[in-house]
Amino acid sequence: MNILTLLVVIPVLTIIAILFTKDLKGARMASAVGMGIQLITTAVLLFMYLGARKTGDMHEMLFTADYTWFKSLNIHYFIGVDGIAVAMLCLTSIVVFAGIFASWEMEYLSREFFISLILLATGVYGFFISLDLFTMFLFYEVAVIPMYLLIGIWGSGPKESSAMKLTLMLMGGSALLMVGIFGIYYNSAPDGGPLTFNILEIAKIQMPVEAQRFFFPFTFVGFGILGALFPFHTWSPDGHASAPTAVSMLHAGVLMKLGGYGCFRVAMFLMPQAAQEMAWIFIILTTISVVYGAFGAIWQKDLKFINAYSSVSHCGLVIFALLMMNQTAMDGAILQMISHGLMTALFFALIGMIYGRTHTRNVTEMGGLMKVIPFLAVVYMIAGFASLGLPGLSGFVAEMTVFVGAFQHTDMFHRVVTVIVASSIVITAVYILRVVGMMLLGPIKDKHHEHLEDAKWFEKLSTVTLVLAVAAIGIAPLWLSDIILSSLKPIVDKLAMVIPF
Amino acid sequence: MFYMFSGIILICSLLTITTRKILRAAVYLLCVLLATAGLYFMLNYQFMAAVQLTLYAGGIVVLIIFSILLTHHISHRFKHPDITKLLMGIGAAAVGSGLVIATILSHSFQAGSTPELPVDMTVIGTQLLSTEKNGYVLPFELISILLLAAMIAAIVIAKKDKNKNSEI
Amino acid sequence: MNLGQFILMRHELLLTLAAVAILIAEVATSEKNKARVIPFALGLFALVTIIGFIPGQEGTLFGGSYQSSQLTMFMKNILNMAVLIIFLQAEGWLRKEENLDKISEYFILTISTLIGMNFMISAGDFLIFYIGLETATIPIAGLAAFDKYKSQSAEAGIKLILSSALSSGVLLFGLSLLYGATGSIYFVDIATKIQPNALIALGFIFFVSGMGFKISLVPFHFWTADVYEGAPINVTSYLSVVSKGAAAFIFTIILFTVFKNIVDMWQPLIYTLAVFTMTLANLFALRQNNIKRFLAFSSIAQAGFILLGVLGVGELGMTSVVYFVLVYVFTNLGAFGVVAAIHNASGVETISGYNGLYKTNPKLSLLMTLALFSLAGIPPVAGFFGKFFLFTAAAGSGYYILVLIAVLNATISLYYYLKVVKAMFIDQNDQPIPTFRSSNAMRIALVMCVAGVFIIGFASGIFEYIRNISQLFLN
Amino acid sequence: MIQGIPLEHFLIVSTIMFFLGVCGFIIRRNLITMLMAIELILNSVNINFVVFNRYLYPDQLQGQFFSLFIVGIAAAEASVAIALIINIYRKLQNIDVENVNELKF
Amino acid sequence: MTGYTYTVFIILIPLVMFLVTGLLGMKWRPIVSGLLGTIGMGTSWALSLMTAGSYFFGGAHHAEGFQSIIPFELTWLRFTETLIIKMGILLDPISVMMLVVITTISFMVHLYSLGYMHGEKGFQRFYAFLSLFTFSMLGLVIATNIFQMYIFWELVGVSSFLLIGFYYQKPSAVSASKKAFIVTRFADLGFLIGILILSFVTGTFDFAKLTEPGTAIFGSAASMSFMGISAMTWAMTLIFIGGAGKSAMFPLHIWLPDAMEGPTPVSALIHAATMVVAGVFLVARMFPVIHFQAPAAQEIIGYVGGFTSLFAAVIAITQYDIKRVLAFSTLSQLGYMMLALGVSGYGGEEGLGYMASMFHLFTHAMFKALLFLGAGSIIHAVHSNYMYDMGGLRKYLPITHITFLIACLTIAGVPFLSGFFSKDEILVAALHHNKILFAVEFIVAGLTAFYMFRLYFSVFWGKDRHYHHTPHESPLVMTIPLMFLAVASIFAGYIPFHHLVTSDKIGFATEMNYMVAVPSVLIGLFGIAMAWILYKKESDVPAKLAKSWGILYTATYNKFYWDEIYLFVTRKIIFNYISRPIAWFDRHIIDGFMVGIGLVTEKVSYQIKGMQSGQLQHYAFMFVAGTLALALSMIYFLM
Repeated sequence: MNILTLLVVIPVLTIIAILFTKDLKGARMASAVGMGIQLITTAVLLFMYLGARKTGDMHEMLFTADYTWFKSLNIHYFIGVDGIAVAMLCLTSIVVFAGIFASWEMEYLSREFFISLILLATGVYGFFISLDLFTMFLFYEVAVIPMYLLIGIWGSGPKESSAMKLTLMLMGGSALLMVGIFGIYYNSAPDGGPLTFNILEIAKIQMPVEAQRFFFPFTFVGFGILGALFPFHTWSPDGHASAPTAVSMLHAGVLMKLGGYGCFRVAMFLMPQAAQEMAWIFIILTTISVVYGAFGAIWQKDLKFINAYSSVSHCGLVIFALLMMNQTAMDGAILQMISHGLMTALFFALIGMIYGRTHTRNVTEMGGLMKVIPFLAVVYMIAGFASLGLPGLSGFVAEMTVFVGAFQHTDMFHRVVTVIVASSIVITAVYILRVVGMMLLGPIKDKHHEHLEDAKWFEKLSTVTLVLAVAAIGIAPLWLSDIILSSLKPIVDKLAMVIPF
Repeated sequence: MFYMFSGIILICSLLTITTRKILRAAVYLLCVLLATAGLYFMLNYQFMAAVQLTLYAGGIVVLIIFSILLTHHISHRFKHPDITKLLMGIGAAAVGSGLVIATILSHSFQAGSTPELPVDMTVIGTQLLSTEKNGYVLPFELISILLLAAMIAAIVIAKKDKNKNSEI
Repeated sequence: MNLGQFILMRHELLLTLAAVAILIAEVATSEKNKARVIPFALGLFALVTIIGFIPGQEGTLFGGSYQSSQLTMFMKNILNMAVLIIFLQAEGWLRKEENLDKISEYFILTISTLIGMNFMISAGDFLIFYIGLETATIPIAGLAAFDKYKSQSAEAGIKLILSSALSSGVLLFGLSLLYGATGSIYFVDIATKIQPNALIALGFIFFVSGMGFKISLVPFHFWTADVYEGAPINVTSYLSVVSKGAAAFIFTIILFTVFKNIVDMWQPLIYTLAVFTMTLANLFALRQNNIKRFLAFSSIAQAGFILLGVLGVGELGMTSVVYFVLVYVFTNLGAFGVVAAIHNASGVETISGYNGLYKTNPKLSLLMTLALFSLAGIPPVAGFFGKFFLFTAAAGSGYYILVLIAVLNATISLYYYLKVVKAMFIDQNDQPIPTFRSSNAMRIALVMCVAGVFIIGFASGIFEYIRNISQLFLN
Repeated sequence: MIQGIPLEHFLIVSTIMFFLGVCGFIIRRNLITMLMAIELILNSVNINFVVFNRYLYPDQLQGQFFSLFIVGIAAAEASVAIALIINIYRKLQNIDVENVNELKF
Repeated sequence: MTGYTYTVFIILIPLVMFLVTGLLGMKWRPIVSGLLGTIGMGTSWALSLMTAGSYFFGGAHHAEGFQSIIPFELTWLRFTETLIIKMGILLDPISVMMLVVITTISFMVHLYSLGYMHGEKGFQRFYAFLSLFTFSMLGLVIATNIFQMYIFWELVGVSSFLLIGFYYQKPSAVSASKKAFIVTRFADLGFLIGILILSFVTGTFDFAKLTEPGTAIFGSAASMSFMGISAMTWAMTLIFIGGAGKSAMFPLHIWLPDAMEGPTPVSALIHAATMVVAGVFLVARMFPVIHFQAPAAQEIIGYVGGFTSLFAAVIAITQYDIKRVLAFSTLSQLGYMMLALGVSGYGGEEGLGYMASMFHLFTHAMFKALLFLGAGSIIHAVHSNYMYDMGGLRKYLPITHITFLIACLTIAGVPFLSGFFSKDEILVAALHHNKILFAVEFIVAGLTAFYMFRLYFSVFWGKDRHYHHTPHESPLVMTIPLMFLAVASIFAGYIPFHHLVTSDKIGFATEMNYMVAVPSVLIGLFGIAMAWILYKKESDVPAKLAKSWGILYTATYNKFYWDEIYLFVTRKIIFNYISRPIAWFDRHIIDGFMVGIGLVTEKVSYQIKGMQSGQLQHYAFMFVAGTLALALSMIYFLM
């Protein structure tokens, strides 16, 4: 079996295995084993990929497999990966793995919880390996829907309304997306021949410019909503605040990346002219998103809200960088996706663990936790540093690549917005340090917090996995960056072939 | 002749839907149906006219009158219709008939050039039992199923409740 | 013609035989053992359904009044399957004491309407079509009023019969105008003679109104919710799935064949109807608490989606409509099955009554969720594929904005479907519906629905088959 | 017998009759009168069919047969409707359509 | 040139020490971490001295000056073909000098802390952070390209944050560390943008390419400008802002006094000798670029430096916290160094300012570290930071007293001590280029002497205070560094800097300029004398004086209210007037809009429920009306 198909099959098998378990212990064990295998498979995939590239396999996509599905509509189950997809798959595996351990003590309806969680993951894996718009869209929706149950059943606070808002906004996004996909499909053979959903095939032709102009906004905004594009980001704070730990991790860590990934893999790659023409609108929106998200985070008191707004800011940077449309900036965008995925997952894991102990997420009610739960506090600080772009951790690599890349643009407009966007690093520092200062440092505010227990083994496993990944990228970014850069080439070339209007 | 029938049809139709005594409404309806039969005679479709007389006027109206008798006192007078409904009805009728008549008048009907088919009972009988084109054996069979089903439906509905004493 | 040709009509003939057999069985069983008719009828109908799947010949009978093709046969098979599932679901309900004296009537009425539908689908002229339509409608009024103890049921019956009479009057008026303009009631003749003029437009619109009544399109849909709510659940599901499906089939067939030449004229019309139908139905569905009424509006909205497929004129449009109805049959019957099971067990009919259902009846809740997701068009269940292909068809005709409206409407619909899901999974309830075990027939029916909902989507062969037969039919 | 009377006159009569039926259906409170209104409608359709047949297409009898079957169906419809009306009457003790509104919204 | 590969270990050892003590430290007895760190640092120190020896006095000295040597370099991240971040080691005069300074002070501080921090909770953590800081600082100075420098620059900022906030349960320490980080972060933003512009213009990060005089990579720069100011001026000014942040130049100086919340050895290491000179080092590193490409920026540097030195010196006079006095003194001295760079030319005698700046950096590191460590010793003895808690300590703390006195004399510019030489060079350079700045610096020289001796006299003379227990001299492990640094402070002035560290790496000859030296010595002595009069004996004269100055005194005492202004800007403007409205806007307008769509839908849904009235005849009307409407519109459109 194709190794990529395996990536979808393993989660499905895991779900089936969970169905046969009886209680929490069985369910979590099955999930952990399944996702452990998944992690290993992804690692194997990574090495296979590197090996194939080393032997000079310069195909755009590797490990492709192509099965005809709906023949008359030319729908295929067509899968394959390039470096970017491999990187995203690695991210997913790590986050899911960590997420399982972060929800190790999920008592309430545990089997259902793990099933939904892994179903969500299945969608994500499927999305990243798909090269056919239909299957891509299918997996996209598979990934979005379990969110409702996950938040609605296992969430906290105003969970029903948050879940509903999140689901509806994302489905609204997919409404736009669907129109975009149809537009692409019906314009995929302007010179005659069979219509196709195959991304690589469509990339070979040039869609009529008029059609591009019409469908690009649909596709881009459709994906953008999932990527928390301003002003369609408001599902994010509520959704994250209400979601249970592992769901926040997966959602912010991985699911939001679907948006960014789709933006360039589908919208920009297939409709380069329109992308060039309309980029400025979205650049302005994302610039707002970056600064605005960061400022929004300063005022918040709820840890999850802070992180949600921070995600808005960071994900805004992803799309911002994509729209810069040069190799470096896009490389940065993907690095930022991975980096943000890891560190935001880490954040949410920690928030969940801290909340589990203090029973509050309000930073003003906590203080001096460093003394009682040093392990979690230190990891939180590391996550914070990653978020504010400390060298040696992944955030720095990503942000710098974005800034340098974006600034290489010959156009003054792009450089000015880059400077504005870069200013977010200060604001980020402000809110991160505010939280760290209020929550972890200083005297202990609440007497009940004096006897908290530090992390248990599974919590350590969960967080350390993520910290290691964050640090690995931060310390030695070159290999990852090179994988991505080489895979970006066809996309950038396609974008560059277009003469700007 | 035609105008007389049409006059009866229109006036009685109007009365059917406006009279405040239900039995009179039934009688006016009967008049409409009879006048229609007259039109059919005029058009030389005797069979059709006969069916209209027996089935429609004879059957349905009698059915209706029976049901009226079952459910009403003879002297029952209706309340005046609801004013909004009245406006709705009249509006819809006015607009509708105006629209349809305008359309009909604007259309130039063209008569078929083929020779007329003599309408006698043999032709009708043959066609009714023919399985070729312009043969109506299939609808005939089908409507028998329909009538059977309708009968069963009516029976099911009107069947007396076993354990409940009803008034009728 | 020779009698051998009657094999072409085997669906109708078998059904008639079945009806007659049930009638005989009714007469043959004693008053005490009326319930024995049920297994007999179920077995018989299952047999009929299976025989229906035996590949048959294409051809026309009665000088073109009756036409049989692979497509129409497939449509009939879909309807047969749907009715089989409904019968299975109705088993528990029929065994109730108050229904014991009219078991066979239920079967006969249902089957005779089904015969009407089959003729309607196979119609080659408007007369057969019309009689089929009426056969498929009038007895249903009897079915709707089946629960004689409930005034609601009677109300549903009277509302159905009177408004359907009005609608068929309008439809007939339209047909008469079409006859006047073209000089024939045969589809083939009309198709060649038709041309876009005002009279034909008028006749056509009257015709669409009448059909719109059957498929419950806004603004011809008002009867739907009331009747669905008042009728017994198994009749509601029959109305919502089989009756509507059959009407959608013939509507599509007529539009694609008879009115092929005035396609430019009817596309904007259908467009408008689609927009209104989806939007208004969704708006109404939003605040329903009675589950049947809720499903009624949901099914109106689904009808709006079907129109998108109709807009994709040609084989893709036909395929997507048939495919969608196929999916819709299993999906909606899944939902109605759960509703029926719960109603039989506890009498609960409100959404808020479903609160906490997952705790007590997890399997039913999951099934309901699955069905609702399928209705909402969420993968990986079949509803997603059905909707996707409908939208593909519409987009193929260039109606991208309509697709957008439709998908946004699907999002709204997701909202209310999720409200039911929320009731079952999230909301707490002090007195949830107690755990119960439904009858075996019901379980078989539900398993069939689940299987259908899962398989139809992924098995592309079904779609391809429909596509092939649609192609055959339209050329 | 029909010389000199244009087709349109027939049609106008039938159209007016049709819409009188519609109007009656909308405005009358009594279920049975509504049924009568339906009969008016069907009757007008019959006239249409027959007239078209006679005037325009006298070479076949499609219109006439259509009318015939309509009459048949009208009878079936009426019988079921009357059964239902009686059923309603048993429940409500009247047959005023405005009282048949338990199901709404 | 591969002979210097061992320099890798200078930087790697602290990193390893950080990882080892950071990850495993908690499992050991605290002292193990301390000793490990100290030994490691000692090794680094020895290696640095070896490097310096062989670099300055070995084979690297050519007629064309000192070579830049890159013994080690690897690619870390590739942005484009030309923009590559490498991690490497660049040895040239200033970096080698900095290696010596950093490792020396760091080693002294490690040693000193063994005593000072003894028994503190988090001893291991302290050593781990010290190692991290040293690693970052070393990485910064040996950076081969500006991005590597930026990376370590950030790391330095973080380790400084960690060390200032070492007593993390003290709210003041937490807020001080936060402030330090955020202010420097803000400055770093300038640095980053500067780098972006610079790299955009030149297409490279490498110092080797950038600082080569007469290089062609700036060819396109002249044509570029933004808002009427040339691109290079922007770039260099912004980079300077980065430097100004770390070196606490006005108006970004506010974090430094607060940073004294950290343990005293940290203040000595970071906020006196090493990190704060990073800004000076940065400007020196970019000096050819600034001087040739952005003269306007250089001008700014000069004035900012001059103003800061005056401003800080004035404030220093009024402070009572011993560490704050030293902190403001540091500011003042950093101002000196900046100013020197600002007035320097390039090459030979012209480059006197550059040389002087580096020279002063070196000597200042020694004596200021000494001062801080001495202050630490005092605080260790009396457990207070405030001068009014001290007095007559010379009897109890003899070694501290002597070494402190030496340091004070050095900073006051008393002849033949190291401070005298370096300060004199700066004044000469200033006199050559800018008379106003010279005048400022001249006054500052006097002020410096005054406030240092004010400190000295009030602490060691005057009468005894009421001590909780008799102050006693610190242990040997603390006094040895004091003694070593005292010796260094005395003799560092005799190192021939003008031969070793010059702007164009070619040595030149210089002579004592008595026109400058004599007055500066005199004004220094005058300052000491004033302090003697006012503070030798306890009296109420200073208080009266303070009163007579009134508002001015109060303003000075409150550091001219800069903190309050900052607080206003951050708390009020950013927090209340930007962030809060944004949060509100997001919740109520944007989210409100999204939720509003839902609510409107719901509302409409209720509004239209009357359509489904349950009245059959309404339905019939709708049916007919719908049909007619469709027919009307269709026939209308069609015909």
